[in-house]
Amino acid sequence: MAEPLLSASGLCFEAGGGRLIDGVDLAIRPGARVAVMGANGAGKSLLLRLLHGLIRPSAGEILWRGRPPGREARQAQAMVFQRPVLLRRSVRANLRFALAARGAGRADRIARAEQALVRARLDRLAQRPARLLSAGEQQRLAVARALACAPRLLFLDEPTASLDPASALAVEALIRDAHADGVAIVLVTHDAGQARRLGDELVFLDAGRVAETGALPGALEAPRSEAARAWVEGRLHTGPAR
Amino acid sequence: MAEPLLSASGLCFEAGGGRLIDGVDLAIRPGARVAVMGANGAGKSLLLRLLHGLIRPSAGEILWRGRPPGREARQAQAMVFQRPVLLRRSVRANLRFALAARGAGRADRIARAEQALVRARLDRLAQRPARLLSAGEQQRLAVARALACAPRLLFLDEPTASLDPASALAVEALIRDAHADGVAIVLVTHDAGQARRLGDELVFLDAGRVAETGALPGALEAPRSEAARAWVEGRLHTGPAR
Amino acid sequence: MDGFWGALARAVGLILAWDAELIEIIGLSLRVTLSAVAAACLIGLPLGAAVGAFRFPGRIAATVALNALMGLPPVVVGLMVYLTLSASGPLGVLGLLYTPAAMIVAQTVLVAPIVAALTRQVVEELDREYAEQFASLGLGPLGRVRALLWDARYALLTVALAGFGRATAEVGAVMIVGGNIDHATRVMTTAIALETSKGNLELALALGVVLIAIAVAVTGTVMTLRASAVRMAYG
Amino acid sequence: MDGFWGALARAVGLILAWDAELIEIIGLSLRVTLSAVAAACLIGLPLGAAVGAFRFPGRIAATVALNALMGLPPVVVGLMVYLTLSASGPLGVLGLLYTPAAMIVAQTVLVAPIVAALTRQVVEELDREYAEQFASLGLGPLGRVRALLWDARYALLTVALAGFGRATAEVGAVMIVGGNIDHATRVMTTAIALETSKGNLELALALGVVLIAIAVAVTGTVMTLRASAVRMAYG
Amino acid sequence: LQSTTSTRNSGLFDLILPIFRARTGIEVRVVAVGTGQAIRNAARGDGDALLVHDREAERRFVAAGHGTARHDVMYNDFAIVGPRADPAGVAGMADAPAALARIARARAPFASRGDDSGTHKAELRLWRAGGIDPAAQSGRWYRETGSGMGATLNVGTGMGAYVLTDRASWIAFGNKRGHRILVEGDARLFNQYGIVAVSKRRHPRVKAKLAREFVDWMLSGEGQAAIAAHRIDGRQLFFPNARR
Ligand SMILES: Nc1ncnc2c1ncn2[C@@H]1O[C@H](COP(=O)(O)OP(=O)(O)OP(=O)(O)O)[C@@H](O)[C@H]1O
Ligand SMILES: Nc1ncnc2c1ncn2[C@@H]1O[C@H](COP(=O)(O)OP(=O)(O)OP(=O)(O)O)[C@@H](O)[C@H]1O
Ligand SMILES: [Mg+2]
Ligand SMILES: [Mg+2]
Repeated sequence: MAEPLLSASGLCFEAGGGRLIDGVDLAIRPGARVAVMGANGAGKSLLLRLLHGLIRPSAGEILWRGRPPGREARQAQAMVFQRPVLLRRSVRANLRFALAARGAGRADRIARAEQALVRARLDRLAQRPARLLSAGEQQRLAVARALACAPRLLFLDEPTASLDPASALAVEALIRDAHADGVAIVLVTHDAGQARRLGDELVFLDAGRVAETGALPGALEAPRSEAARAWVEGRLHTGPAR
Repeated sequence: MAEPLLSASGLCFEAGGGRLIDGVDLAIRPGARVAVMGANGAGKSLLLRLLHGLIRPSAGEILWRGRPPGREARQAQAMVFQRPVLLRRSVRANLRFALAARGAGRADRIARAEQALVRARLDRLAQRPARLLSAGEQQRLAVARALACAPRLLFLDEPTASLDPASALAVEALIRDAHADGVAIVLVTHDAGQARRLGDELVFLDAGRVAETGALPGALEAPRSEAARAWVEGRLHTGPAR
Repeated sequence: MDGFWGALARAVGLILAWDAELIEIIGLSLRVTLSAVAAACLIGLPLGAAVGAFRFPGRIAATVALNALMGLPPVVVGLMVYLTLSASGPLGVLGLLYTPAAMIVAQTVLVAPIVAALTRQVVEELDREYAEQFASLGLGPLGRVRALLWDARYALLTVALAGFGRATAEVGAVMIVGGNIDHATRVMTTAIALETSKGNLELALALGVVLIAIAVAVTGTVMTLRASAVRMAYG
Repeated sequence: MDGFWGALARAVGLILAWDAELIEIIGLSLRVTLSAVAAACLIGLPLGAAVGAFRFPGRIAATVALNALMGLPPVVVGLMVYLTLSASGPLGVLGLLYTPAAMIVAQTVLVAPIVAALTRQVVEELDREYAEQFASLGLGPLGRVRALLWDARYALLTVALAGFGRATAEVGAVMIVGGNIDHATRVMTTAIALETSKGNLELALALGVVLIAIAVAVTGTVMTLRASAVRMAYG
Repeated sequence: LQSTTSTRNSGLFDLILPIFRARTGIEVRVVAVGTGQAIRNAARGDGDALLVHDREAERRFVAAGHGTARHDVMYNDFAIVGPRADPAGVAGMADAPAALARIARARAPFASRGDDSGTHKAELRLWRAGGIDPAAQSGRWYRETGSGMGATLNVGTGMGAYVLTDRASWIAFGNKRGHRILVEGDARLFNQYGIVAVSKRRHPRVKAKLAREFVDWMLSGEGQAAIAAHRIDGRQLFFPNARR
C-alpha cells in the first residue's frame, strides 16, 4: 500500500467546554475515496477543517506525506465548504482570484477560469455578482473553484446538498473525473446513495468518535455499530453522553 | 373550494437586467401543501420571497385573503430560509427573540421556546451560540423557530437539505404535524420523495415560469412539460433562452 | 529633548504625588469626555441605526449629512453653543456658559455625528444580512433597531472609542464654551494649549503624554472587557 | 443673529465673486486635507487590515494602541511635528516648518490612527467570514490584505470620510506647525479661529458654514460615486 | 473676568487673585481670549468685568453702554525680539519705527500677530510711523500668524523671525530659543491696560456688585501693589498706574 498522503493520529478538538472531536485516527492514501458520514453535529465538518489545517487540534498529530504539513501541503489540497464562501465579486473574478492565490500566471489564470466556468455550466452566469447566485449555483461555483485549483487531495463537505438532481449528477461526474486523474477525495454526505457511488471507504462519526470504518458499499449494508445502524435505518440515535 | 389564503397573479421580478420571475399565477388555499420544484436558479427562492412579501414584484399582484397583505398577513406567515439567518445569540435566545417579535408575552415566550427546543431536539444545545452550530443543527433551529411562531402559512426553502436521514424524517414529521393543525405549507425541495410525502400540489418552475402544475404524486410520475420530465430523469435541461 | 523627559518626569511625579491641581484637571477631563460620549452614543447609536436600517425618502441625503457632519469644526460648534448659551442668547437664562455642562453639550454636538455616521455603516452592513429574516418575523422598527444595535455591539464599541478619541483630543470647542477657567473648566487639552501658548513646550508635551496614557488606559479597559465578552459569545 | 446672516451672505458673496483671498484659503484647506487623508489611508488601510487579519503576539496591544491613538490630541501632534521640523530639530534642515508640507505631515499623523483603527474593525469582521476560505486557498499575507481591503471597500469609504472629517475640522495641529500665516499657511479652520479671537463671531460662523458646505460637497460626491458603484456590484 | 491671553500667560492672575480672594472671599474666574473676542464676549453679557489693552475699543464699549466706566489700571511696554544673529542689525536701537524699517529693508522675516489685537494695532501704528506698508509683503518676509501672542512667539522663535511683543508675555515665555530683546525703551512702545466693570443696566444677569468690588480693589493701593509685586526672574512685568 502506498504511503499515505495525509494521516491523523489521536486527533482531538475541544471548544465551548466540550470535546467535539475525540481521538480520531485516519490515513488517506493517494487516490483514496473516503466518505465521512454521521448524524448532524457528529463533527464531520470539524474533522475536515482539522485535516485541511484550518483549525489546530487540541491534541494529536497530522502528517502530510509523513511530515508536518507546510506550504506545499496547502497548495496540494482544496476544500469545498458546507456553506460556500464567495468573495464580493463576479463569478468569473472568484475563479480567477482562487487561481491567482494558487500562483497561476495571468494567461493561465484566465484560460483555466474559462474552462472551469464551462465545465460547471456557469458560463452564462460569469458576469453576475457571485453573492446574488441561487444557493445551488453558489455551490456549483464553489465546487468549480476547488477543482480549478487542481489539488491532489480534495475535501468536499456535502457538495450536492442543495443541487437539483441533474446538477448533482453533473457534480458527481466532475468528482469522478477528478478521481480518475488521481485526486484523493474526502467527501462528507448524508446521501447513502452518493456515498456508495463516490466512496471506497467509510468513516462513520458519532459524537466526535469514529464509530465505524470499512469498505463501501459493504459497510453501509451491514453496519456493526449501533450508531451507523440507526443512521442507515433513519432512526434517532442519542449516542454516548457528551 | 375555500377562498385562497394567498393568491398571486401575473407575478414578475426583474433584476440585473433579466426577468427572473415571469408571470406566475398561484393560489394557496388554507391547509394546502404546495411543493415548488425546479432546477437550480429556476427562481424558487425568489418566488417564495415574493409571496412572503420580502421583495416587491416588478409587476403583478399578491393578495392575502383577497386584500393587499398588511401587518396581519405578516404575522400569519413564517419562512425557513434556504440559508438560515441566525442572530449572534444563543440558540434559546434566537427562539425567544422570534417569539418576542411576534408579540408573545414574557412567560408565554419562555414556555414556547422551551417546547420548541425539545421538539426540535435542540435542548442539549440551548446555551450554545447559534452561529457555532453545525449546518444541520442550524437548519433544525430555523425550522423550530418558524414553527414556534405558529403561522397559518409556512414557507420552507429546502428545509432538510443538510439534515441526516433521521433528522430529515423528524423535521418532516414536524411539518406534517403543523399541517394537521391546519397550517398551509409551501415547500421548496429537490427531493422527489419528499415532495411526494409532503406535497399535495406541484408547482414546477423553469427559468422563472410555471412549467407544470398538478396534483401530487401524479404530476411527478408523468410530467407533461419537457422541463419537468428532464428534471425527474436527472437530465440536463437548458430551458428556454433567458 | 532633554527638557521633555524632565517635564515628563515632573508630570508623572505630580500624578504619583496625587497633585491636587493635576488630578482635578484629569478628573474634569474624564467627566466631561465620558459624559459627552455617553450622550453622543445615546443620540448617535439609534439615529445611525435608523438611517442604516430603514429605507425612506431622503435616506441618501441623511447619510451624506451624517458623514459630512463628522467634519464639524470644533470652533464652529463652540461658537454655536456659545451663542446659544451666552447671556444674550436664547438659553442664556440657564447660566450654563463657562461651566462643565456647556463643555459636555459642545462635545456631544461634535461627537454625536461621528457615532451616528459610523453606526450607520456598521448597522447597514449587518442589516443586509438580517433584513429579510426580521421582515419575515414581522419585527417592528423599534425592535429592529434594538436587535441590530445589540448584535453589532462589538463593532459599535470601536465606534464609541472613535467618539471618545475625538472628545478627549478636542480643544477648540471646550475652550470657547468652557473658557479654560482655572479650577472650574480647565481640562487636559486646554491646559496643554495654555502651556503651549506660554512657550512651555516640554510641559505641554508631557501633559499630552499623560493624556494619551489616560486614553490608552480607558481604551485598554474597554477592549479587555470586550475581548472576554467576545470569547464568551463566540466560544 | 442678524449679523450672522449678513456675514454668511457676505461670505457666499465673496465665494461667488471668486474673492482671491478666500479662494486661496479654501484651496489650501482642500489641498492639505486631501493630501493628508490620502497619506493617512496609504498608511492606515494596510496597517489596520494587517492588525485586523493576522494573529500575532501583541495583537491586542496593537488594537488598543490604535484605538487609543484615535484620541491623539492635535496640539500634541502639532508640538511633536513642530519639535521635529523646527530649525534645531532632527529634520530642521528640510526647512518644512510653517509650510503646507508640515501641515500635511501633522494631519497625516493625526488621521492615520483613525483610519487604521476603524479599518481594523471592518477588516476583522470581514475576515471572520473569509479567513478559512483564504487559508484553504493558501493565500499569502499580502494577498489577504489586498483582498480584504478590496472587498471591504464600501465600508472603508466611510472610514476614509471619518478621517477626512477629522482633518477638515482640525485646527490645533495645523496652527502650530503651519503658523496660520496669511497667504502661506492659512486654512479655513485657522481663519475661523482668527476671526473668533478678533471677536468677529458672525464672520467666523459664516466661514464655518462655508467649511461645512465644502465637507458636504466632498462627502456628497464620494457617496454618490459609491452609491452607483454599489448598485453595479449588488445588482 | 474677560481678559487677554498675554495677561493670563504672564502669570499675573496666579499671583494677585489669591490675594484678592483672601481679602474679599470672592473667587475670580478668568476667561482669557483675544482682546477683540474678550470685548465681544463682555458685550454679550458673558463676563462681569473686562481687562484688556485696546483703549479705543474699551472707550467704545463704555460709550455703547456695556460698561460703567473705563479705568487705566497698569501698563507695560512692547519690545522687538529677534534672533541672536540679528540679520537686520537692529540690536540696541531705541527708535522702534526705524528698527522696523531696517527689518523691512533687509527683508528679514517678521512675525506679526495679524489678529487685530491690542498688540497688533500697536505694531501697525509703528509700521505706519516708519512709513512702511507691510501688508503688501504679507506671505513673504512679513508673516501674519493670525494668532495669540504665545503662538506668534512660537512661530517667531521657530523660524528665526522678529516679533513685536509685550514685555510680560516675553518674560514669561518659555520657548525663547536664541531670541532676545533687541529693541526697547521707545516711548511709542507704551502698552496701557484698562479695566471696565460690565453694566448691570445693560446686562441684568451680571454680578455687578462683585465686579465693582474687583475693579475697586485692582485700582486700590493694595491691588496696585500686588500688580507691582509680580516679577519673573527679578524683572517686573506690569507697572500699576491707576489714577484715583
Ligand atoms: N467553536 C465551537 N464551539 C462550540 N461548539 C462547536 C464549535 N464548533 C462546532 N461546535 C459543535 O460541534 C459539533 C460538531 O460540529 P460540525 O459542524 O463538525 O458537525 P457536522 O458533523 O458537520 O454536522 P452537520 O451534518 O450538521 O454539518 C456541533 O454540535 C457544533 O455545535
Ligand atoms: N438580485 C439579483 N440580481 C440578479 N440576479 C439574481 C438576483 N437574485 C437572484 N438572481 C438570479 O435569479 C435566479 C433565481 O434565483 P433563485 O435563488 O430563486 O433560484 P432557486 O430556484 O432558488 O435555485 P436553487 O435551487 O439553487 O436554490 C438565479 O439564477 C440567480 O442568480
Ligand atoms: Mg457539517
Ligand atoms: Mg433557492
